[in-house]
Parts: sequence; structure tokens; C-alpha cells
Amino acid sequence: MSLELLDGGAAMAEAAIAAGCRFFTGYPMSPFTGLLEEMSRRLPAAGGVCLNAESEIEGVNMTLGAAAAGARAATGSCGQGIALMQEAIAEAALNETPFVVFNLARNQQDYFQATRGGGWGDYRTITLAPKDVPEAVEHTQLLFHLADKHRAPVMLYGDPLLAQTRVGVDVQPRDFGPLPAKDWVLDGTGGGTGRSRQIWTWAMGKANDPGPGPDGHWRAIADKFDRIAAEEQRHEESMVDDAETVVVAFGTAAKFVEHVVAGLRAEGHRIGWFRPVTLWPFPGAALRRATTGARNVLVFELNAGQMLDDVRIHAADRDAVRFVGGVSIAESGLSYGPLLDAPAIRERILGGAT
Amino acid sequence: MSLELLDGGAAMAEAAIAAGCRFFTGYPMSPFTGLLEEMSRRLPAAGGVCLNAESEIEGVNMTLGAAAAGARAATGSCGQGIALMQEAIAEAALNETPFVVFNLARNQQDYFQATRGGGWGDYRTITLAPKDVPEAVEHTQLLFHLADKHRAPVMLYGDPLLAQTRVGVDVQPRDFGPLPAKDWVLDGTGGGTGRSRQIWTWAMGKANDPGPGPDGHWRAIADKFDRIAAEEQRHEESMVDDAETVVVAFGTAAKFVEHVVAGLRAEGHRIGWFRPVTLWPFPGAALRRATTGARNVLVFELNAGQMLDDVRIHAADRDAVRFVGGVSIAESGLSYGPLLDAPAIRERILGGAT
Amino acid sequence: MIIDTSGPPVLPAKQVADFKPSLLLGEHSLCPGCGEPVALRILLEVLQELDIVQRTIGVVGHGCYGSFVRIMDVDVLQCLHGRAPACATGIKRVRPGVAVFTLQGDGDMANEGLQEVLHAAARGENITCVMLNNGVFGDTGGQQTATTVLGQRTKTSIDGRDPELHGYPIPVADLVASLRGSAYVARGAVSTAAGVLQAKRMLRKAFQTQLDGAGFSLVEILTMCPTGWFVPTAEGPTYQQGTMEQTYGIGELVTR
Amino acid sequence: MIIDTSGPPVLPAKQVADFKPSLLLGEHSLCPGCGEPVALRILLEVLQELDIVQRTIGVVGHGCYGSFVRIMDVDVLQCLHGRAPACATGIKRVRPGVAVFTLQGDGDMANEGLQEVLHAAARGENITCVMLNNGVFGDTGGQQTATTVLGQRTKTSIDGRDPELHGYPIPVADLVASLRGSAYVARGAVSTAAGVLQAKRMLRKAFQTQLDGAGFSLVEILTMCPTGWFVPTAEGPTYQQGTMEQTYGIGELVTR
Amino acid sequence: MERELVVSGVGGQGIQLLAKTLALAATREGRYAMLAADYGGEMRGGPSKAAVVVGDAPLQALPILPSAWSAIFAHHRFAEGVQDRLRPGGIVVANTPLVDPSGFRPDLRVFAVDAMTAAKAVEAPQASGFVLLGAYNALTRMVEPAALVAAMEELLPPYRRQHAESNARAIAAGAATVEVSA
Amino acid sequence: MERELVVSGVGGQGIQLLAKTLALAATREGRYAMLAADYGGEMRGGPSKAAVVVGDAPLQALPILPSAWSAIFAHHRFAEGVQDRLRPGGIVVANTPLVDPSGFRPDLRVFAVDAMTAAKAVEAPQASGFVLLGAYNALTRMVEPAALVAAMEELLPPYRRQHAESNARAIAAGAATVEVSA
Amino acid sequence: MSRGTLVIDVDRCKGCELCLAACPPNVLSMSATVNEQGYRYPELHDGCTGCTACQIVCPDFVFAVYRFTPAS
Amino acid sequence: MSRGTLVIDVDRCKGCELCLAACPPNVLSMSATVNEQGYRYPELHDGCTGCTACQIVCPDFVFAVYRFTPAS
Ligand SMILES: Cc1ncc(C[n+]2csc(CCOP(=O)(O)OP(=O)(O)O)c2C)c(N)n1
Ligand SMILES: Cc1ncc(C[n+]2csc(CCOP(=O)(O)OP(=O)(O)O)c2C)c(N)n1
Ligand code: SF4
Ligand code: SF4
Ligand code: SF4
Ligand code: SF4
Repeated sequence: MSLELLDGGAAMAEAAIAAGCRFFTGYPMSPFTGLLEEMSRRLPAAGGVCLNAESEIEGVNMTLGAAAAGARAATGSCGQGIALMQEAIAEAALNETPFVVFNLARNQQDYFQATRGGGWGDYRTITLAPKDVPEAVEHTQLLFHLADKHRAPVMLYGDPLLAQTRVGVDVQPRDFGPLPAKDWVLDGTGGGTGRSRQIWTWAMGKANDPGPGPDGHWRAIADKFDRIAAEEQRHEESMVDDAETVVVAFGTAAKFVEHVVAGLRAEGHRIGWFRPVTLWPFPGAALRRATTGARNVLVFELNAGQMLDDVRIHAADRDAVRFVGGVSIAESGLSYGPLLDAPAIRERILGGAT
Repeated sequence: MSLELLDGGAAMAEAAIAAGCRFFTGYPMSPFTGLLEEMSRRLPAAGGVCLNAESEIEGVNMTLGAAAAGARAATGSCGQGIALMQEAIAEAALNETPFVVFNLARNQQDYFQATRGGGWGDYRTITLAPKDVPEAVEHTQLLFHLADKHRAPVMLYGDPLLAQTRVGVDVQPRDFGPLPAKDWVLDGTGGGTGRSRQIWTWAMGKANDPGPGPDGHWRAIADKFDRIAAEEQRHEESMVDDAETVVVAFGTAAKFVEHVVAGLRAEGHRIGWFRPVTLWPFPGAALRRATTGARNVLVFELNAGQMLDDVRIHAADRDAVRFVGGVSIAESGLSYGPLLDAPAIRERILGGAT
Repeated sequence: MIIDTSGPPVLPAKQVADFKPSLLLGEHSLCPGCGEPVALRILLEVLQELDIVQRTIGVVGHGCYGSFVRIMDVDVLQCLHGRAPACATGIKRVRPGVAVFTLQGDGDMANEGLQEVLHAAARGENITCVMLNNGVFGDTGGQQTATTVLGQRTKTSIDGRDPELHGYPIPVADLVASLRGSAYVARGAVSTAAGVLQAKRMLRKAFQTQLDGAGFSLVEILTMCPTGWFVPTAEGPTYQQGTMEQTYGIGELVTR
Repeated sequence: MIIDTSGPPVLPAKQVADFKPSLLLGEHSLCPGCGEPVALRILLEVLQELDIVQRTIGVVGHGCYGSFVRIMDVDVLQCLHGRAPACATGIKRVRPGVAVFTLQGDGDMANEGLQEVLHAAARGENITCVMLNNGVFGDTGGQQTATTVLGQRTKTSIDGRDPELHGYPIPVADLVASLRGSAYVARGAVSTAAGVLQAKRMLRKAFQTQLDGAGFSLVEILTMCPTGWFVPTAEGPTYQQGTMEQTYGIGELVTR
Repeated sequence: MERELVVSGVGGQGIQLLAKTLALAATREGRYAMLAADYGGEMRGGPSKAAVVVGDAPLQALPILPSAWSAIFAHHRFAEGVQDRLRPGGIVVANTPLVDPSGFRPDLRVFAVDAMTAAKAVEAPQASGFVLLGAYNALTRMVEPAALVAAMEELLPPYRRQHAESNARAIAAGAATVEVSA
Repeated sequence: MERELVVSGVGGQGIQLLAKTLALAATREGRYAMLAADYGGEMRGGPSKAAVVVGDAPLQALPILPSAWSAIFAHHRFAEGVQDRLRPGGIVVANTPLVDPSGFRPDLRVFAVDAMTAAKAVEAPQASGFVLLGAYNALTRMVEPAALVAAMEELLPPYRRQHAESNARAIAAGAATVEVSA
Repeated sequence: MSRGTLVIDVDRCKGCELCLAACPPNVLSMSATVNEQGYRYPELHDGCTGCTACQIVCPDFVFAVYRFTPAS
Repeated sequence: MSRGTLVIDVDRCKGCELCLAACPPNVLSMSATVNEQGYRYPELHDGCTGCTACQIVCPDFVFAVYRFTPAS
């Protein structure tokens, strides 16, 4: 094992390359910029291409093209930039082009954006929310695997602390098991054979070999996302079995919550925590189990209450759910305000656990 | 009263003009195109401006500009076009620029897109889903009022049947009561006075008069949306009091459900229906009341299950909720498939009401 | 006297032109008198003549020509409206040995995706973009695009395009030609047989430019849309000559 | 001998230049040697000289100049990255009597929003767009934009912009100038005092064009960004002259 | 009371114009009308269907009718399913010879109209759709005949004004066919 | 065991470089390090803070430390709140005269270092940050002194190589100040 | 005398008449009757040169063109 | 002899030195000491013409410029 001191951006860049990413596009936006800069430095040396996309829309569509041609490909941005990509992310979900979107956001106010899309049609985006840089390294690699496994765009949802904190990490390629053959890829060899290939959201097929068309295709896509929803839920939890109070949080905020809850438990509180690792699919069944018997299900997120919806849908007792998070933004607008801090969180949790 | 035979697009155009809309932009996309064409014909005669926006992004930003300058303004599109507008809709929600977005969609697969945004930050979009053309006329006028009342972008979510069905309607200006003064509008007169105006998502203010900044501003916005959520819920319901089965549906599909449920009730079934008129804010308290005592809460929507989330959050008994809708698309991709039909819906409802 | 044309001639004769290019898998459903199928024909013929059919990927935008995806026997990505040059860029960078082209309309390229094509050209991206310019959104029923000529009546400019209200048409090929990354840029028209042949030569040069690795190439082809122009099909070509071809001019703008 | 410059001279003297334009409400926080505050100064002076301060609305994009929103005593819409010309269009159509201008960078106008400015120009929109072109994304720390000159090292082109990989720089003013809706287009630079004065005359003509209702006007101003270029502040002007000004050229491109 | 008409045929037969004329006529009479069209998107020469509902109070009808009181069949293609929705006793106008009038349910009241022949007979060969409409309205008295002609005229674009007379003749000819056969 | 250092000062004092050097040195020693920086966005000349955590196993520390074992105060501005987070017995390096060493909680172990004077004394006026680091490390033995110098050299960009020696002198000078005062 | 001739796939024709104008010797005219799609279609008269112009402009791929080989 | 002179608001200066190069008679030089922001700032020597070049190029609005009025 050899540790390198990398910030989140560089660590994810290394991890992406280790996972076989060979095409990357990006447009600067804090705190995503670091990952872009690292990719522009590191990817060419690995035989890949990193393009300074002229805008987020061009970037995501370049990535879609590269993925359609068979490359492991990725792009990323944050906030407004992700908003601009929604059309293409939906398109890729519906025409089954796999790639990774690094959503290194300014805060947690984009949970709906990540989990409910905002593109069009019935699609969902597998979204992993690592709590720290080492986990981001693992998630990055896992995401390329999941994208190929399910032929779908997938997302990593991070924040400035994840993107910019430097930690000693050891990035090693990881094997997540076999994958289906990429026999759908456009390689240009189909022309004139009567079996030329097509990637098309409406799946109308060729005249000599009609596809399922939008109805059949989109129903199949909906079924696929149902399958993914069943298969890919991931979560972590601790001390929930006898807990009167379970605190639910994701991403960086969850790391803080773990710390605070551990402290409260040490002081004798019957409290535990639950962390959705996949924001979509939301680990609903696990949350239901984990909150069975809990009198308080507290949701801590740094926004006006977005994951709250998913917790309300799945918590064992919906009426036990209380929101203890809130909007908290730095003066610069670029990171969190004072609520992302262990003492403040402790206060909120104690206030909520009545 | 004098009836005119207007299709939904023309009826909404008339209604918008009656509501004082004087700026409109659009980019063709079925089934929104009709509204655009009608506006391009009718608005100039009313002293307004209708622009052939070169793209949806340009269109929505033109509309944002016109609204910032004080006009009642609107734009619209569907599906992918709305996806492209998400950045600007979020921006307008956060910088408090009021306008109306006509989301005349191809089907009901864009419920998340409408209700969960997909832009960035903590914002919500008041979304009305009329069930037919006469209601669309009312909603159109109400939306301009709500936009100004809350200084926020708002949305009408329709579909091809709403946009293209012709009905006899009588469009008259309606009065929804007094509105706050538009004292925030940019009129160009502030320069050099030391009190020049500013519209800015980050609300940093001028150097001589600092604004609340992103933290204060975005918390205030979150509070505002909480207030709207409390104030603006609208719904319709029928025969729910003694109902064993309550069917929840929105928009055109709800009109079909009403018809089917009325038939079933006439046959002796203890069944009723509930229709959210505002998709956001979702009329949760009313749904809870309406479903208290119901053994089956059936959700019929023409998608893979999106409003389902909101029903699960609010139904009296979450475990009574069952999905009886589904993806159903016409061969052309441009409208609904066979599931939007009274007999098919009847079957689904009977199947779900076990 | 009407000659029997129901089958091949009985007298000794050589076939000099066949019905349709062999790369077509079926019928198209475009309007009578539409110029787009003619452009499709010459595009496919060029791929065959250059012998690159089995190393070509097309990227097709949204417009009436979008339905060609079903009948072209070529690997195709049907992409989002306006985004073909970006998608093509991704494909080309990942598969530099493949010829990559886009097929777009004026609504697709001059409206929704003007930025994509200009950036791709500036980048000197080694792809070939084909624009079918009929001056209207055909597929949605004939509204004004950025290339609609002055005075043209469309469903969103019912009294004719008025520069005061609607601005001036954009000559896409000229804009592209002014960028340094462009290696071959031309504008053709399919309103006459000679025009079709000239447009075909342009397409051929454009693909050759790409095969030579010389940089970005674009061919803008003016095509009739009698439906969107509200003119009888037979008048399409002369209407086009008097309006679009006058406004834009035909010829090569960049050769390198 | 160092002269006392702590206060006004005691000998009879006429003040011929003041610290800052009176329309500034506070200090800016831009880097040492940045050219953008100089452009801001002349812009505000022009508004005053034309006596339109109280009938002007500015639309400001995203970049270092974005912080000018806090210090300009002018009605301002801070808009989304790249979208200023579209927002300005909406404002102008609703308030035709007001002078509407945009303030954008090269990242804002040549990257994210190239389409918006070209469409606005083609539309002959009666607004004035001001582009501060420093050839990098300054605000995000110095990455390559569409106007970065060849060879320039940036954080995303660390070995220098290479046309093979990154393409060629885009001369925005030239593109705009080629569109028929453009009534005044010019490119200036603030690397010398004479350049600043020339740029100011350009801005004045651009606003005058708008006041005359003659159509779209644009002034591209080349500004130093020593931070993003990784050069000492004092070398900014000469570096700019040897790179950007060489590549793009200074002068008026359209006058009508 | 709401009365429903469904019209079914192929693109180009004037289905949409026929339906629109009826709906407009009813509207001009001050009644409530609904017209729901269904013409498969971008496909050309494909199915063309329309539904018209007329009533004296704001309508409750669905835009896709679960059942109907009457129908016009202009072509045998794309007609599947339409018959099943007609209520017993429903009125059917069948455009012969394109539609076989003997192929209908026995509980329907079927009227055969050779629209093309009738149209040609009054030198309005382009107006066979209006023949069907004239016949239908003569049978159902959905609207006043004069209102139908007025609505047809109102819907003509300026450059088609010259067709007003021949269309009117076609409407009358249609009425005549059923007045004879009835 | 994890040991935390927080550093606080203003932009331009070399806060970030100091923290990075320590974290890299620990990493090169094969230990786990975390470096969390906090420099208020686009503002220039504003607050500059950093936190370094070092441990022998994968770290549990939060990127915003609820409490810390030690601190370096390079400037009195923006220092509010930092002291409150120090655990009793915490080690403090105070950069005099910019920071008043007498203003701290009595349960802290405060070491005053006149970094600027020491830096100038070894002809490394730009390197007062490294003086503070040298002093801190001498007090805490967080890493081997040689590792510190190696990390500093590794972090120098090529065009700043000429500063390696003077920075090293500054580190040593810093160590010297506390070895005397300790 | 004709130097060339055509095969006309009449049922594919959509009656646009582009071929008529394109034909240099002007030897095409539209039929009186309609094809199965309901369109009038071109008919060939004497004088075809086999120039292929009709085939080149036809959007519906209706023509194959032949040139008679001189009986050498 | 100077035809003009300056007021230099030294604390606003960020030490970029643009004014030095802009000054035609070359009568500005940078200070040895720093201002409150930590930057060296310009000092005026004899020979200012009051041409305003320094004021025109200064990004930090540091200069006011005066021209001496001939004691007529
Ligand atoms: C984002 C988006 N906006 C709008 C549309 C709707 N749309 C589909 S085809 C089309 C017209 C395209 O016109 P053009 O490219 O000129 O091609 P033509 O149909 O004239 O051949 C439009 C606007 C879309 N598919 N996507
Ligand atoms: C959609 C979107 N993408 C990215 C950003 C991030 N961003 C903010 S400022 C900026 C750089 C702007 O560069 P430029 O316009 O050249 O101005 P400069 O900072 O160089 O003055 C970027 C990319 C954004 N705000 N919005
Ligand atoms: S609408 Fe125009 S472009 Fe489209 S198929 Fe018809 S003629 Fe061609
Ligand atoms: S980064 Fe560049 S553009 Fe921005 S303030 Fe600094 S010098 Fe100016
Ligand atoms: S050009 Fe083709 S489709 Fe048109 S009339 Fe001639 S044969 Fe028919
Ligand atoms: S130009 Fe201005 S900021 Fe720069 S050194 Fe001169 S006075 Fe200072």
C-alpha cells in the first residue's frame, strides 16, 4: 500500500482512470473544477482524451457520443451546470448510453436534482453520495461498473468538502465482477450489412428490423429501473437496533452525524444513524427496518428538506419523521454555512429527539 | 356569454392575453407548438411581443429578462425543452422573477420534472394541472396571478389532449384580488441615485446597501416556499367520505378517472376520487383526510409511478397505496397509448381495488 | 405517344441510374417534393463511392430527416436536437479511424445548435457536418427558423419575416467558413439536377477532407420544403432559387 | 526627488482626472493588474457622458466582473452564465426606451453563450453587448476558453493550447460583424492609455448606435488577466499585445 | 344531453375539416361543442379520426370517447374498434363503396352514402367529406343546415373562397342522398 | 491516535502551503493525513484557514474539526472561535507580534514565535510560514524534521526551486526558536 | 428517336412534378390517372436522352434510367 | 519642471505597476515600502505632464490628475 495525498478531485481522477475511464469532458465550476484540471493533466498520459468542453451541454453530449462509441466516459459539473445537462442525462437513460456524471455540488440543495432528474420521461439516475474521499475513490470505480452493468448514466453527488479535502489515499483498480458484453456499441462497421446499429431514444429500429418503438422501449426502461431499484440499494447504519432516535443523513453531512451520534450514544442516549449510500435507489426497505421501533426519525440534510420526502415514504412510522436540517450557505455562496459543524448538529439532534 | 371554438393552445393564448401577458417566447415542439403559433398571431394585436426564440434556453431567458423589467411574461415547451429550461426556472425561483411556463407535455411522464425541478437549489414550482380546456383557461389566468403574488416562476402542466382538443369556451378576464406592488422591477431609472436596483440570485446587494447574501436570501426563499406550500394547495375530490377505494389522478387522466369512478359508484362500488389540482404544492392534508378509512388508495397516472411518491407521503395509510397506472405511449411517441381510455382504466381500477 | 416504362427496355441498353442507393433499407415518409431525400441519396452514394460504408457513424438530429435513421443502413446515433456536432466529437475522439458525420436541419443547426457547430469548427474537429437547410422547422409544421429568408411567411411569421421584428437570416456556412478550424466548407442546393450533382461533389470533398485528417468540414444543402413554404411542390425549386439561393449563394467557401 | 501626492496641489491647478467614476458605490476586489476594472470605468463614464444613467439597465454575466454588480450604481440584472443577450432582449423589447447593455467575459460569451450573442446580433436586437476578453476563465482560476490564444498555458491546457487537441481561438467580434443585424462592432484593448481611450470611443459609438435605434452593437475589449496568464502584473500589457492583440487585431469592424 | 359523433377515415379525406365544420356550426348556434382529433403524429397518409360532441350545457365528455351515439365511416382502413364503441341504436353513415354497409352490428342504424359519386354529380369532386357531413346532419339534425354551410364558409381560408359554392352543393347533395334513402 | 492541527491567518501568509507541507510529510512517512482548507471562495486577502490531521490508521476526523489538539495562529484576524475548539492542554504556536500570546486560555500551552524576525534573520523573509511550521513540529514531533524539509522541496514548483534552501533555513530557525524557549 | 429510356416505379411517386421541370428534352408529363397512393405520376414520351436528370432530382426514387447501346 | 501633478491614494494601490509603463515621461517609480494592503505603490518624480495616462490605465482608481494653470 502506498498512500498519496490527494484532494477529492485528484483522487476521483485517479480512481476514474483506474476504472478505465478514457474520455472526459468538463467545464469549470467550483468545486468541480479541480477534477477537470486533474483529468486534463492525468488522462492524456493514460491514453485518454480530456476535452475542455465549451459548455456543459456540449460536454455532456460529447460524453454521450464517446460512450455510444464504446468508451468508458464521464463528465461533471455542479448546480446550474448539472441543470443544463438534464436533457442529455435523461436522453442517455432512455437510449441506454452509460457514463458517469460527477456532480460536485456546492452543497446539499441539489438532492432532488440528482434523484428526481428534471430531464424528461420515466428515468432514474443511480446516485452515490460518498461521505469522504476514500469512499469517493471506491464509488467512482463502482459507478463505472454500474453504468456498464445497467447501460445507464449514473451520478456521484459530492460537495466542496469532498472535492477539496486532501487525504492520504491508495487508489487501486477494483474488480466488481463480470459485465455484459458491449455488443450494442456503435463502431461504424454495421454499414451496408443490413444489420447496421442504432442508438435511438425512441427505439424505432430500422425499416428491415423494427424496434420496440417508444411504448415498448419506455416500458422496458421503466422495468429496468424497477430492477435496478430492487438490486442496487446500498446503505450503512449503526446502533439502530435499540434506538429511540434514528438520524438519517447522506454524504458529508452523514459523516458529521455519525460523529455526533457516536458521541451521544457514548453519553447514554439511545440513538443510532442511518445513511443512504445510494440516494437513488433509496434504501427504503433497510430504512424501514432500521426505524422500526424508533420514536424519532430525524432527517439532517443541508437544504430545505429534500431527502425528507424519501424518508417519509419509507420510515417505519411516517409520523415519527422530523426535519432537523436546514439551508446553510457560506457567505461566498460556494460552500456550507455554520450548520455543517458537529456542535451545531448535536444541538439540532438533541432538539429533535424529544 | 359568447362561446368560441378554440383548441387548448388557442384558448390558453386568449386566456394569457386576457390575464395581461404581454411578452411570450417559444420554440416549436409538439404539442406546445400550437400555443406558440397562436401567441405569434394574437399577441402583437394586443400590444405585446411574441418572439420566435432561437432555442428554449434563449426563450426562457428572454422571458426572465422581460419579467425582470416588469412585464407579465410567459414561455413554454415540453419534455426536452423544459429540461433545457430548468437552469433558468431555478434561477428565476431564486432571484424571484415571476413568469409562467406552459409545459404542454407529450404525456404524464414529466411529473417529477415539473414538481421536483431539476434545476438547482431549494426551490419549488407552483404547478397546476388542468383536466380540460375550460379549466386550462382558468388556470392560465390564475397562474399569472400566482406568479406575481409570490414573485416566482409557475407552471401549467398539460398534455396533447389538453393542447389540441377544441372546445367551446368563453375567455373573460378574471380578477383574483389585489397583488403586491411590483416595486422591485428594473425600469432603468435607478442609475446614479445610490439606490439603483438589482436582481441577483445571490442577493449580495450593492456595496452601499448590502443584501442578505446567499445564506440569508436562500433561507428566506425556502421559507417563502414553505408558505406557498401551506397557502396554495388546491384539489378536487368526490365521493370519498364513505369510500373503500379512493383513486388519485391528475390532469387529463383525472378526467377519465372521474368518469370511470362515477360509473363504478353508480354500479354500487364504494369508490371515490381525489385530484390534486396543484401538483406542487401537493394537497397533502386534503389527501390524508380524503383517504382516511380507505382500504385502497389507487394511483392512476400515465407513467412509471411518479405522483406515487407524493401519495405515499400523504395518504392516511401508506400501505393502502397501490399503483394502477403505467407507461403508455402512442406509436408516434407524441401522445398516449391505449391505457388512456375509460374501459382500460376501469379494468385497472377494478384490479387494484381488491 | 407514351412509352412503356413498366420494365427494363427490350432493346439492348445499359442501366445508368438505379432507383435508390443500395444503402436504403425501406421507404421514407417525407412529403411530396421534399428536397431532403435527394440529399440523403447523394450522401449515401458518397459513402459507397469512397468505400467507407463499413467505417462510418452518422449522428442524426431532430427534423423530418430524423426518420432517415430507420432507413439508412449505416451505424447511427440519433441524438438530441442541435447536439449532433458535440456527439460526433465524442465519437470521433474515441474512434479516430471511423468517418463521422452529422445530419441536421437548419432548425437543428442554426437555431438549437448554432453553438455546437461553431465550436466544433473552431476546434477543427475532424468530422463532417451536413446541414439540410429548408429555412423552416419542417417537422413541427413550418415555423420560422434562424435561416428563414426575409419576407417568408411561416406559421410564426404570418405576415412574412420582418427584420425589424424577427431579425435577419443567418448564413451558417459563412460563419463556419470564417473559423480557422474549418478545412472544407461549401453550400449547395438540390433544386436542379446540376445542383444535386454539385452538392454531391461537395459532400465527397468534405468526406475526403475528413479522411485526410485535415480538419472540420461542412456542407450546407438548400432543400425544398413545399409543405413548410406553402407552395405547390412543382414550384419548390424555382421558389428556392428565387429566395434561399439568392440570399445565401451557392459555392465553395473554404477549400484547403 | 519624490513629489508629495498626498493631497491636491497648492499651486493653482485644474483637476483633469478623478479617481473613479462617480457611479461606483465601493471598491472592487479584483486582482492586481486586472484589465476589467479599467473597462468598467470607461463604460460607466460613457453612460454619464451620454446622460443615460437614469434610463439604463445592465445585464451582467458570470466571471470576475460579476462582482461589479455590487459597485455599479446602475439598475442591473445578474443573469445566468452566458445568457445575458437573451435576458437583455427580453428587457429591451419590454422597455424600448431604456438603454440595455450586457457585460460578459470571453468564457461567458464565447463559450457558454456564443449562441445567444450571435442570435441576438442576427436578430438586430437593439442592445449593446460588451465582452471583456481575457482569454481565460478568470473567476474559476484560469482554464482555457474558446478565445485562449494558441500556445497559451492554462490550467486545462498545461502544455499550451495546441490546435490539434484544443482547436483554434474564436474571434467573436468578427463572427458578430459578419451578421446582417449588426450595426456597430469593434474590438479594443486596455493595455495602453491610448487603447483605453479608443475602447471608450468604441463604447460610446456602440451606445449611440443603440440610442439611434440602428441595431445590434458589440464591443469586445481585450483585458489583462495576469493571474490567469501566470505572468507578473507589470508584464500583462506587453504579454497581451504580443498574444491576444496579435491574434485578434484592434479596430472597428462594422460601422453603419 | 350530449350527442357524440366519431368520424374515421384516412388522411386526405377531409375528416378533420368535416368534424371541425360540425363543431363550429354548433358553437355558432350558441351550444357547447368539443372536437377531439387524432391523427397519428408525423405520419402522413395514415389514420385520421375525429370526435365531435355537442350539448346544451358545459360538456362532460372525455376527449377519447368511451361510447358514442353516432359515427361516420369514410374508409374501411383504421376503422377497427370504432363500431364497438357505438351505443345500441347508434346512427352510422357508411361511405360506399369504400365501406361495406352490411358489415355492421345489427343494432346500429346504418345509412349508405356513395359520397364520391354524389360529389362528382354536383361537380364538387374534392368535397366528398362534405357530402358525408350533409348526409349525417340530415339524419341527425345535429345543427341547422344553414349553420353548417355558414361554418364551412367561415373555415375557408381566403385563397379557397372559390370552393364555398361547390362545398355547399356537396352538403346539400349529402342531405339529399339520405332524404331519398330514408 | 489522531492528532489535529488548525492553522489560522490571512491570505498571503503561506497558511495553505504550511499545512500542505506537514500533511505531505506525514503521508511520505506512510501515515494517514488529512488536510482541509477553508479559504472563503473568490475573496482575495481574506481569511485563510487549514486543518491537518495525522494518524496511523485510516482517519475518522471530520473535515471541519469539532476539537483540536493544537493550533498555529499566524494572525489575530479571523482567529475567533479557533481557540474555543482546542482541547485542554492544547499546544498553540502564536506568531508574535501579530498575535498576542497572553490572550489565550490558561489551559493551553502557548509558544510565542516571532516568525518574521526569525525568517529575516536567516534571510528568508518570504518564509515566515515555514518558521511557524518548524517551531510547531519541533514542539510536537508530528513528523521527522527531515520529512518536513523533503515535503517542502517536493511541493516547490520548478520555477521556485531556488527557495528550497531558504525555506529549509526557515524551518530550522523555527525549530530553534522553540527549542530555546522550551 | 430516344437515346435512352426509363423504368418508372409509378406507385412510389408522390406527384411532386420535380422530374418534369428537370428533364432537359422535356419528355415527361403527368398521368391523367392516379397511382395507388392517389398521386398522378410521370409518363415518358419520345426523346429521352438517358441523361438521368429525372432520377437525380426525384425525392421518391421512382426512376431507373437506361441508355441504349448502339448495335455495334 | 512639471506641467501637472497627481494625488495618489496609495492605500488603494495593488502594486501592479501598470501606471509606470503607461507614463509617457516615465516619472513614476515604485515605493520601497508597502501600503496597508501590503503592496508597493507608485511615487511621482519631477516631470509629470498631467496627461492622465496613469489614471486611465490604473485598475484600482488610485490617481487624481491635475494640470497647473499658467499664472496668467
Ligand atoms: C429540445 C427540442 N426542442 C424542440 C424539439 C422539437 N422539434 C423536433 S423536429 C424540430 C424541427 C427541426 O427543424 P429542422 O432541423 O429545420 O428540420 P426539418 O424538419 O425542417 O427538416 C423541432 C423543433 C425537439 N425535438 N427538441
Ligand atoms: C452554467 C455555469 N457554468 C459554469 C459556471 C462557473 N463560472 C463562473 S465564473 C466562470 C468563468 C467566467 O469566465 P469569463 O466569462 O471569461 O470571465 P472572467 O472570470 O475571465 O472575467 C465560470 C465558468 C457558472 N456560473 N455557470
Ligand atoms: S415538412 Fe418539409 S422538410 Fe419535412 S418532409 Fe415535408 S417537405 Fe420535407
Ligand atoms: S482573475 Fe484575471 S480577470 Fe479575474 S480579477 Fe484576476 S486578473 Fe482580473
Ligand atoms: S420527381 Fe419523383 S415523386 Fe416527383 S413526380 Fe417525378 S417521379 Fe413522382
Ligand atoms: S496602476 Fe494603479 S494599482 Fe497598479 S501600481 Fe499603479 S497605482 Fe497601483
